[in-house]
Amino acid sequence: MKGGEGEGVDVTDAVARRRSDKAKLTNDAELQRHYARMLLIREAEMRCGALFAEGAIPGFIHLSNGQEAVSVGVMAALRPDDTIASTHRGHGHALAKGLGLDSFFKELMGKADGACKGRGGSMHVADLSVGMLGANGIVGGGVAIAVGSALAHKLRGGDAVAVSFFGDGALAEGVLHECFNVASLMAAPIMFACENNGWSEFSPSSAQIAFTLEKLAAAYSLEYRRVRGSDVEEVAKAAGEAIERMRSERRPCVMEFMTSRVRGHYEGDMQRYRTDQGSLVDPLDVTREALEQRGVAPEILEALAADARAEVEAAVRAAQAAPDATLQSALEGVYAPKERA
Amino acid sequence: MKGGEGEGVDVTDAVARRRSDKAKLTNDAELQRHYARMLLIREAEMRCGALFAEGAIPGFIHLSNGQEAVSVGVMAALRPDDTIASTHRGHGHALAKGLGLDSFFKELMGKADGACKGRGGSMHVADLSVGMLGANGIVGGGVAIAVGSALAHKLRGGDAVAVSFFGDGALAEGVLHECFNVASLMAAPIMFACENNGWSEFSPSSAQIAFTLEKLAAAYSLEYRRVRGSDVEEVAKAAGEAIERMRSERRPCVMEFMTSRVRGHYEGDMQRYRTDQGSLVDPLDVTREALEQRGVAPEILEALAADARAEVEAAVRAAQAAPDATLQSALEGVYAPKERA
Amino acid sequence: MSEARFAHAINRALDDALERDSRVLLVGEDIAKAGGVFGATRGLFDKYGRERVLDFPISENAMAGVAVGLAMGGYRPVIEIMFMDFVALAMDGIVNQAAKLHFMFGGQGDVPLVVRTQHGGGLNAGPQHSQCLEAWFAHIPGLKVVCPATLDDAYALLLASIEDPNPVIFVEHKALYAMKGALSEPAPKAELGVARIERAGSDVTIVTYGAMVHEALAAARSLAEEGVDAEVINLRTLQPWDESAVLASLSRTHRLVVAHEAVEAFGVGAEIAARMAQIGFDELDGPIMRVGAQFLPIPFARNLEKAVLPGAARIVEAVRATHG
Amino acid sequence: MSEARFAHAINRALDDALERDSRVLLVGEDIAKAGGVFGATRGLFDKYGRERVLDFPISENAMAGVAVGLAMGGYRPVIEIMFMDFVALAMDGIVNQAAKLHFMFGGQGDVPLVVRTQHGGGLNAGPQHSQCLEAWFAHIPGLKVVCPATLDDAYALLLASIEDPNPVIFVEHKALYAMKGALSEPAPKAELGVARIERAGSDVTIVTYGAMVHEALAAARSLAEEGVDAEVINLRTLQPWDESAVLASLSRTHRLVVAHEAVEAFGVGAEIAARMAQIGFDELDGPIMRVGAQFLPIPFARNLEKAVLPGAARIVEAVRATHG
Ligand SMILES: Cc1ncc(C[n+]2csc(CCOP(=O)(O)OP(=O)(O)O)c2C)c(N)n1
Ligand SMILES: Cc1ncc(C[n+]2csc(CCOP(=O)(O)OP(=O)(O)O)c2C)c(N)n1
Ligand SMILES: [Mg+2]
Ligand SMILES: [Mg+2]
Repeated sequence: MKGGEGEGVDVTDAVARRRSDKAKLTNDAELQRHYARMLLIREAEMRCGALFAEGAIPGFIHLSNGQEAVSVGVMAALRPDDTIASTHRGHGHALAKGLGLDSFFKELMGKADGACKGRGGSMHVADLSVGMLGANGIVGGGVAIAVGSALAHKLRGGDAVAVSFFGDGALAEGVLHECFNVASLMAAPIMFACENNGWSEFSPSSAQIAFTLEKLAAAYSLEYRRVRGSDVEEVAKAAGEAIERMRSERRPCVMEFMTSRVRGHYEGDMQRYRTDQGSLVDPLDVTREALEQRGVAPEILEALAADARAEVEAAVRAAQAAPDATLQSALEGVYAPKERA
Repeated sequence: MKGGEGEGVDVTDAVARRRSDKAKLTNDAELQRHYARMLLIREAEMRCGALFAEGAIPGFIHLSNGQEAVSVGVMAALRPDDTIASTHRGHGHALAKGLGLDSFFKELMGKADGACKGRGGSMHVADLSVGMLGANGIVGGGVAIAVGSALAHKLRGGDAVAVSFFGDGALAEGVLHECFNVASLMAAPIMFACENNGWSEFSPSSAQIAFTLEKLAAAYSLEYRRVRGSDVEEVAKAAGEAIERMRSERRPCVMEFMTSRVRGHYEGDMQRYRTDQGSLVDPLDVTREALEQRGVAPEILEALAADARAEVEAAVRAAQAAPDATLQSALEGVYAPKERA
Repeated sequence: MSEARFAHAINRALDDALERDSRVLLVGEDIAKAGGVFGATRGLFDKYGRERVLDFPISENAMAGVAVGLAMGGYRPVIEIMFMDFVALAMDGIVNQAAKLHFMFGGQGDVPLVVRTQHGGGLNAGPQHSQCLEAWFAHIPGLKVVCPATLDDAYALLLASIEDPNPVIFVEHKALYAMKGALSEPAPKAELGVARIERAGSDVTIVTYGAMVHEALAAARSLAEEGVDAEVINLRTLQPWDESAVLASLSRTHRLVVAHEAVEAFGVGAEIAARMAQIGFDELDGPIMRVGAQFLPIPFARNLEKAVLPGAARIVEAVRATHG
Repeated sequence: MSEARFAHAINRALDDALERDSRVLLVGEDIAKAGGVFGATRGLFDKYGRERVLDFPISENAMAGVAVGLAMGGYRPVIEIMFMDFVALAMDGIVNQAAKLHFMFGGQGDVPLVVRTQHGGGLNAGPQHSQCLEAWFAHIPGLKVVCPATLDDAYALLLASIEDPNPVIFVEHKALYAMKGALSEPAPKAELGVARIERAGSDVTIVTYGAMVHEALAAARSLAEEGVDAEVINLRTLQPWDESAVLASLSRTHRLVVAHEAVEAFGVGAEIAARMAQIGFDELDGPIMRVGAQFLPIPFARNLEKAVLPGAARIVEAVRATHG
């Protein structure tokens, strides 16, 4: 096996050890970065939950607790010019893709300079400047948008790609199947990224979906991979490989991330219907344990958590102090003005 | 192998020969009946085409020339309490299921006692009394209706089944995929009957559909069978077996009938886009040849054709002489009156 | 009379319909064991079982079409489209199929089908979970459209809708589910197409429906303090709507306000106003005023949603303007 | 000036848009090699190739959503929904996504998207191929709705729609495609939201759009013989519609008829009438009359379709009734 540039052919044990240490260090650093992002999402969402409970955030709030590794792992493989379209459960996707924490909290609190000027709220967080084409209140609603975005990437040339996130429940929506077909026909560089948390709102998806995504992908001859969605490294690796292929080969693929919906469908959900609590896997636990096993000091992990808390705290404070959205701005914001075109 | 009632165990060659002659005779009689029905549909539709060309039938007219063996073969396996939902190309389905020729022509000419009182025309021929739930102007529009009908059969008990006819182009419509899922989940006794004529209007379906129906059915673990749609015996046999299974096992299945759209998409279509004329297989030719090979006399075949012509001629005359639909009846027909409920 | 919530009235009507008529089925997303997102079907799965109360996957268009097939097959499905915004996915089944079949097949069959759905703001549910789209359906021959305001109406109109042999769009308001009120005993009855005068008055007619009925009554109370005696008509059914009741009232008051939560432009109120500007023209002593949501998607933020949605204050202003 | 058909005017506008702006794309069913069912895109695939003129499978909802994604990605898709009835399958993409994104994302992005579709009767296409559903879209904040009547309008309004940074529903009339007429040279220009007086008159204002403009002009000619001088206003854009032009005309004529082919009840005309019954009330000397299709699905039979669809005769009657 040939090594890379500058590496000798005679690899001694010591060198090998040093190299693997270095790789481990790199991996650790990367995993720490992943962990930090996941912590930030978790911390932000727990604050959302608390702010919702105390009435400071209204509306329907779907937290992605348990699914952070998918957001962070997939987004680690994406560039700012890549695009994603998300779901009702879109906080993690948005924050991981680069939506600022301030904009995020301001949006959820309905503030004038929230990400969407307070007009969309949790179900519509978006940041087009970083390629985050919006959470979506319609199950399956973002899938075709992502395919269109992928087609735009393809038509423009270059190697940007799009990712469509959707839940296992969305597999029942016809538009998703239309999109599998369209993307296949047009060889759009899109990843259909299913976050399979086992639930469609209050019903187990097994009672709603009669097929497996694997078999469905096979019907369209689409590359498919099932990934442990609680393992951010595995997610990042698998997504990274798939996305690299999409950059050159310009065709769709399907990935299924097996995840756990740690909380209720939305905040306020009493979850009386739930029976699977025993089997939930929390990616933050998984990642923390991995880091601990690799010898990362507890103080470092605590420092990361403290950083996340501080960042979130600052953003929440900024949001609370920010001015409310104004009706005038909303009234003027229904149509795009001609000049911008 | 045990024989049937009253038959000895020692089967001599002679008996066997006589038995197979009898079977052949039965088969011939049955095939002649099939052929007669196919002739009737062909003759009726050719008259539609002619009446359209001379302006006596208006609107959009999609003929099923080339697909008659599917209509006749599938319907041979159905009972009047079984239901079908059809497509824009629904004449053959309707006539084979039992819509009267008079009602049919009157409908297409917009007469007062047409099947639908002249309100629907070619794209909406229906006869609920024989379980024909309507042609449909919306591609894929009949599929969910058929699933609902199958569910009604299932909920009611008994062994009636439903058949959903659709074209290969309809495979692109999301609702069809929703229906595959729903029917699988609910174990609805429905046959998804695809008439694959290779065309979606003016485009080859190969340019519109990225998957095969066989693979799609496999994704839903649905029984699938591909059948030569030009061979009415093969259609009848395959459909008959599938439907018998559905009667007892109460679950969906998928059949794909490979057919040829012998004429244009609709009447008046110049078909400049067509390149496949060489490969078209006409089920009437196939069946006539089969009958000839089985020694059915040419006079008999000619008599059957003459019968069909006469029947159609009589129906056309009756329709031409019939009174036009009236506005008053239409105005009163928008809502079902309470009493009927 | 019993104290209950609006959602209970819906639930009671469904329960009674299931009890009385074995052809009635409930179909919807999370309506069976889960009892529906707003609890309207709670308990019915346990009581009537899986053959009467059916959970459906997230496939709104198929749901509508399947319901048409069930209706043609002799059943009386009541489907639930969880938010009215999601009807956007079911328009083919409702508009191209259900609405037209009875007519289009020359009266051969009926489509006794009810689409329960809920509209409106008040929960900060945002642009895709707050729309009032009833005008879409009122425009379609073959459909009926019903929108109850009170517990009695919710109960009685829902039963009447289920008993109707035609497809009925039955629109509940999400902010009403928790509303407490009285449910009459013996159980109230209602006929589709008949409006009710909720408050008699002689100075101005306020025509409205759904949750806005309560705003209109509040407006009438505050107008009374100004010495203006407003009549409040609750349409209850939007298609067909009770033209003669509105005209009769207008002939007494000579002034007209039409109010609803839906976007004013091209909303249901436009038809009422336009019709009265024709057949009631000679009765009119002032301009016909309309009240509805301003022309923008319903925004999420509390203060924005509140500002956009019309309430009693805007109705009062409109009444004043009929004199202007 | 050149003689052409209405379909050519559409074709020319698409051609010029494709030529001028490389971001413009055409997407639709059978629009590429086949040139569209009504021939509106004929030749454009050959001229601009597969990267600009894209055939799409029979997946209307995906088509709308894909177009939104293309629009957000910097393109200017013009999609064709073959018959307006089929928009029932694309409402989510159009209404929940396209219409709301610019607003809902706080103005972050535009959705410059045109949905070309065709409505109306006259071809005996039956209940599922003849509907005029423009009122649905006019009710939705965030959408614009355009409906041309003449070749010049077809050309100029289509270009203006493509240049608009917002989603525009562009509604052609199937019976107009073959209509011959003049296409001005140099190419005409138009602005959305501006009506045009097609015929000046002093006795009554007839407000209309699309194919009915021609019926209104015929009605005006026959009214002229009775000594009634009708003004005909062609709205051209339905959302936003030119309120001030209509009000100004009404202020001169004091009588108003609103006419369209769509079902009268809850149609576009209701909004025009309702609005004038408010802001134009003092100008009105007689009832506002509306003309539209009767309240039934468009029937197939020749005589039925003809009886149901409104024409010049019904407009004449309505004008008479404004004096009644
Ligand atoms: C078209 C549509 N139908 C129904 C809903 C209501 N709803 C919101 S989320 C949800 C379940 C979605 O399940 P899944 O796609 O697995 O996502 P998850 O909630 O598990 O993240 C439903 C039914 C909706 N928002 N849109
Ligand atoms: C929803 C919808 N989209 C488009 C059309 C226009 N259309 C009518 S038939 C047809 C092609 C259908 O192809 P297929 O399903 O294979 O049936 P075939 O015509 O081959 O019998 C199309 C696109 C329609 N009627 N309905
Ligand atoms: Mg899920
Ligand atoms: Mg075909």
